[in-house]
Amino acid sequence: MELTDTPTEAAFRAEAREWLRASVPATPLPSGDTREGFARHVEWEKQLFAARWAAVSWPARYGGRDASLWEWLIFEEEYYAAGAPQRVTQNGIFLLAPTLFDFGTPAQQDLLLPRIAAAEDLWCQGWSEPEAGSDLAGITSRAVRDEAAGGWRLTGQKTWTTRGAFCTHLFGLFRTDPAAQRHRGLTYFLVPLDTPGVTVRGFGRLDGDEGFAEVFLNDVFVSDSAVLGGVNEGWRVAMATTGSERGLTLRSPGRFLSAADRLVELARSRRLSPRSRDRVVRSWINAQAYQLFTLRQVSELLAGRQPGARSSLNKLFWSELDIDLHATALDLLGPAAELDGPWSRGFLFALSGPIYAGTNEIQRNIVAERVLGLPRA
Amino acid sequence: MELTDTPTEAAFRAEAREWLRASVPATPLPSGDTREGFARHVEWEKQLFAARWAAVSWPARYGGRDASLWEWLIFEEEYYAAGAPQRVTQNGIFLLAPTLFDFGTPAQQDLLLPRIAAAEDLWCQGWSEPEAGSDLAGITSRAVRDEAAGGWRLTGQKTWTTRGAFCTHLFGLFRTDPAAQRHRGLTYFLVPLDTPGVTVRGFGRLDGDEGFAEVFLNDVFVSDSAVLGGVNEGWRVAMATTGSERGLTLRSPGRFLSAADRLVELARSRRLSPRSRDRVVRSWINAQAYQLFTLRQVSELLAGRQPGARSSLNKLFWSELDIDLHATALDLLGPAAELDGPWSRGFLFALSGPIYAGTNEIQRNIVAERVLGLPRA
Amino acid sequence: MDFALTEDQVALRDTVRELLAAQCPPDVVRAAWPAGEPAALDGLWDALATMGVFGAAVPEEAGGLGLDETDLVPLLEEFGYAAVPLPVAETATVVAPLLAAAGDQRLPAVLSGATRVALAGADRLVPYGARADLVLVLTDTQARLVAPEPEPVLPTVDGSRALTRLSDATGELVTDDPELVSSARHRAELATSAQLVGLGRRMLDLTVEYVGQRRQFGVPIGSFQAVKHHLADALLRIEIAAPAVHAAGWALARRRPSRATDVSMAVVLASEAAQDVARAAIQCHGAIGYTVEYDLHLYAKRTWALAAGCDVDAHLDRLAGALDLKEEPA
Amino acid sequence: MDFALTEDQVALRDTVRELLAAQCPPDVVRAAWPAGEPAALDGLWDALATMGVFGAAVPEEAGGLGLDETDLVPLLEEFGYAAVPLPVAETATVVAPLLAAAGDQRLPAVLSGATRVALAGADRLVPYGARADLVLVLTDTQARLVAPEPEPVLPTVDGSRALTRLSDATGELVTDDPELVSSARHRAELATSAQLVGLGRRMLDLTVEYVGQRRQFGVPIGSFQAVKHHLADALLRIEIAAPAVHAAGWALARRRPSRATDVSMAVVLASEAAQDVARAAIQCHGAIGYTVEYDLHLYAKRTWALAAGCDVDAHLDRLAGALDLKEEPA
Repeated sequence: MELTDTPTEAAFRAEAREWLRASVPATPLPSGDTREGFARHVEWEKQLFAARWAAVSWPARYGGRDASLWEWLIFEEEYYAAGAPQRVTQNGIFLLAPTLFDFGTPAQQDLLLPRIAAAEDLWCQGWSEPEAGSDLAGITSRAVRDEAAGGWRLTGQKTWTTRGAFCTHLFGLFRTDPAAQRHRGLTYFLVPLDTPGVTVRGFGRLDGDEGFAEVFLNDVFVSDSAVLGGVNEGWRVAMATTGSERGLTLRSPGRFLSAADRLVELARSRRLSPRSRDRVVRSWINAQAYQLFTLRQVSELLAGRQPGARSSLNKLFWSELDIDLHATALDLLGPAAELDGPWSRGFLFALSGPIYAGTNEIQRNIVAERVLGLPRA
Repeated sequence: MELTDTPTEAAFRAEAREWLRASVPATPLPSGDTREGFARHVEWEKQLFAARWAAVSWPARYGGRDASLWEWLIFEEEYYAAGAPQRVTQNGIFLLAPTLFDFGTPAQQDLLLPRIAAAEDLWCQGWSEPEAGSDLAGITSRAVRDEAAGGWRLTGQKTWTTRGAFCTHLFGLFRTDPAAQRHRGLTYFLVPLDTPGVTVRGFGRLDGDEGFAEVFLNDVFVSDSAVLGGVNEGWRVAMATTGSERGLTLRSPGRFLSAADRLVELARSRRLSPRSRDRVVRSWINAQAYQLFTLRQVSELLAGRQPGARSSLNKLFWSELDIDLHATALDLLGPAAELDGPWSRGFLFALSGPIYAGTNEIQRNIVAERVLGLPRA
Repeated sequence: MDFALTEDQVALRDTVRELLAAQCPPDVVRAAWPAGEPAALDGLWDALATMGVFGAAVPEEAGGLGLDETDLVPLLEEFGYAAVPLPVAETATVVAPLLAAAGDQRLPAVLSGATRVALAGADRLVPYGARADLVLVLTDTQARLVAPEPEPVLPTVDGSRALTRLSDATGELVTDDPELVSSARHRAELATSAQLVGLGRRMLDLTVEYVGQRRQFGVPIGSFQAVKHHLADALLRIEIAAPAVHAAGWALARRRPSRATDVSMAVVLASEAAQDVARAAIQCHGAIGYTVEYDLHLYAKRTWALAAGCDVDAHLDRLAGALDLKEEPA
Repeated sequence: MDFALTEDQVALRDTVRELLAAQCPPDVVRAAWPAGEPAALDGLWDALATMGVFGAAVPEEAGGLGLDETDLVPLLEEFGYAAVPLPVAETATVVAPLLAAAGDQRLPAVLSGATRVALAGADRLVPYGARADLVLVLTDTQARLVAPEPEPVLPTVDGSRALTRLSDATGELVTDDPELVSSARHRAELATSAQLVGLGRRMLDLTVEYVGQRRQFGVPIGSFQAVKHHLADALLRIEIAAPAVHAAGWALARRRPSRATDVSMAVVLASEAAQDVARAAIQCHGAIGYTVEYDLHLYAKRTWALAAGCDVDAHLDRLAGALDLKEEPA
């Protein structure tokens, strides 16, 4: 057991830290969930890509560094510690790409992965529909086979699409077998948003940014190469992506360690009531504990034990931790907590954590049924 | 609105306080959930009865004082503040008697109520069975009609019967119509425990007292007068009792106010960590809040609005409050919390609060469905 | 003993409730946000003035309704329930009674609604400061009326509050009678607590309605036990806080010796209850609760804004002092 | 970086687990209670001695297995899981390594199990004091071996601990090397934390098994969402605490500068996690969990007993100090 960097890891960390120190914009970029801020963030993504930091764990031929999971965690830790910008390519890199690696054809991989890493294609996800949120099996958007044209015609409505108004492509599930029940008969499609028949409407989130979109599809034609994984296999393919989203890949501890450090800094700048002091200590403890939990999980993963449903434990913990870190900071700020600022915005954003990617209620069901083995209802 | 005593109420309070001051045993009695302690508590109950304090809100002809609900609350407050003994007649006075008042024949009322108040008959409840806990409709103990003898023959097993090993009578539900589904076909019976065919076995509780019993009934004959309410009406009759148990009558704020006062006294005797100090303050606040909540509820009741399912809110709150008061005290005691004593025993006892009389999970269902109107599953 | 609302209290509350349902629907709250049309608020202000709400706790001989803090609490809950985006609670609970007690000549203009007074909070932040003619500032020992500084409007979580900050709180002395000032401060704390209870009720109502309709997995999501339990707990929090707030109002009206700690209890219970209800409401809504197009956020954000000013620590200290609890030296 | 158990660690843990499953079932824990037959414990003690567990963290040249705190943690979890009613964790983690480091001649008798040493806790309370030949007392600066005072056995929540109290803690000095004493104290804290994790796992296992069988309303109660969520949260608490405890063991083994705060983190997380799991376990069992005939109480009571000695406040203070957080003057 060794909880410090090996020499190789230390060298990797030093390189990342140095590059970030030199490259992270001195003034924070405007929010990537606004149109203007998004464009600035895309520039930053291109800078990351140019220095091969966009997707460190990917193969070099797609723009990565073939980094180990440890090195990936180290990069994330350094990235957030440096106060570097949010990753607006997140959906492509952390949600779509793992699915492409697992289910894509070589042609799809070679075409799409480099463009994702380079922030040339900007992907949003099309899971939720007005009547299908936590219950993805309720999807009604459909894809009808157009044999003559050699492809599919997509019709329906997707919603809660993060940054959908600024992206160039959408991945999502569509019903290809209308006779099949619930999660059967779905297919995973890749759709350029400039295809005729697509309309995107942005709308506002709780934190004030226009970061959600509705995507309307009206008889949108895509070719067979737009199918990821098999026809009618969409549920299985999507679940793999969902696993990535919920699991290790999306919520590395770096983000929370950095927030905890900023919280402690804020707390040091003032005299604390005993209650606030304890809250800060506990928030900080929980961020450390989440890192140790993740390190244990990565070790298990490297020993060949996939986290599987245990990744729902991550989701439960980091989403509550994120709210707690921000609520504690607001507590310290007192009356000033009402003012717009990084902590109040962060708090509002954190409230989405227990909701998206499967509500925490669903996650608790998953833990109980698939990890503890309790009977299904 | 008036949150202080009227002159009449003040006089009632003074009388109760004076009597309790003069009468409450200087040394606490041994636990009423042991055989020896039970006997001592029965003596105390007879003393209460002799001074007409056993059931203050009952009509004078049954040994009460025709006291108002306010006066009843005042008595309870003074009773617990005086450190008076636990009420081992609780099941008779607070659970069975309300049902007798509502469903009993005049003969049953005249026969049984005075004996309950006088602690001559000591009642235990026979709801739960090994396979019917929170789900009372799962009761399988049965009563078979014996037309010739003019009565019923009871067979089955009851369990978790508090103080069952020391009581003289049992009230409970038995299945009279084996063909009826779940909560239909049950009847409410009154059973003297010295009837041939009854066997009682005491067993131990978490808090170390032998206060539970299993009651086995083997072809036990009871006459028709043992039926309370109509044959096959037992569910409706029992639910009224359950309402009393969960509601106002069983958990008056007096008990928690007195525990909160003892907690504050304990806290004053030592230097507190800031965290412990806040915990004490919050526990104390919650006890006061529960009293105000109850006062509001009594006012509503006197205005003709029955609490109904809202009484589940009482159960949820006092049961958590009771645990919290005791856990806070243990926190103050530090290493000494491990030692047997009133706070550690009280803590163990309090843990049963969220379980008995319908688990808190069931209570939350009731609140959601019957108060908020959420759809049933 | 009697802890029921009187018929008069119920009647007045119901009248205010109906007025607010008509004149302060979510659209009017939205109108107070930066991109809105603030003119939509004037009708609401005038209607409340006409009804006499601003003088509710002003003696009849001074032109008010002659009610007390006990009577105010049900109205304050309604102001919270509607998230009224103007200093209505402040005027009725703090400003008008204080001006009346101090014999201030500006009282009639305040009662008629002609002069709109905002109440400065901690850190000299002034909710509705951008829409006020005057600002009342309460220090530990004085009450002063100060000219508002309507710009800049500060960017906030709750955009409907038109929040500004005073750089100069000198103004003009209204009173330095310590009794009047301390009463005004307690009433301000009461107003916040009662509004938070009302906000909690609003968020719960919205959520109960939504989870009864929204279907997932083939059933209304309100039929899931997890949702039921979140909302049962939310109701419990509100139902426990509400009587404590009302009792604090009664203690102020009767000038009970315990009134300061009664108010502190009300603040702690109501602010934490409303914040917990906000969490539960957003969680049970799912993604739609996280959008600004849906109404929930209006009430959740008002909850957070009011709670930010509550200083629970100070109230816990006050309570610990009253209970004579000693703390370890740090 | 590597946070996996080594093959050796897994093998040793599994051996201990099997031994305890056979030699320390609930009946043996019950035998340690006042009404039990304490002779039933001797076989367990001897078996652990024979396996070499007492010398696990003693250098090989001193007759031990030469392992360190990192290796001990998985074993300590097993001691907790089985609620071993003898000072096994204390001997392996604190007593034997300290005697070895101090070059004390009593070490061989301790390793062989011939001399049974208990470890005094706060307030001079001594768990297993009634069944020990000697008591190790750790002050801030010294370690002393003291004669036990086997009577009276104090009535306690957890009757299996044979708790006594020392009136005289003079005894004989083992060491006043501040480094050795401080390490011993940290190891004692580690032992408590790791046992609490194991106790949490045991209570959760018992509960998962029970709710899968117990039927109400026609279905296993484990199929209710409320029960699922209680137990999912319980698992999360344990899974979050466990790596922190193991990392604290590693920090002690490596003598990392952060070791004191790492141990404090472990204590806070493990003690609160185990107590929450106890609550959830009892609640999900319903009435049967509230009886002494069922096994759950054995583990819940041990949890409360260990947690009572944890002094979470002191650990939060230690952490606040390390984070350089200032407190308001009271």
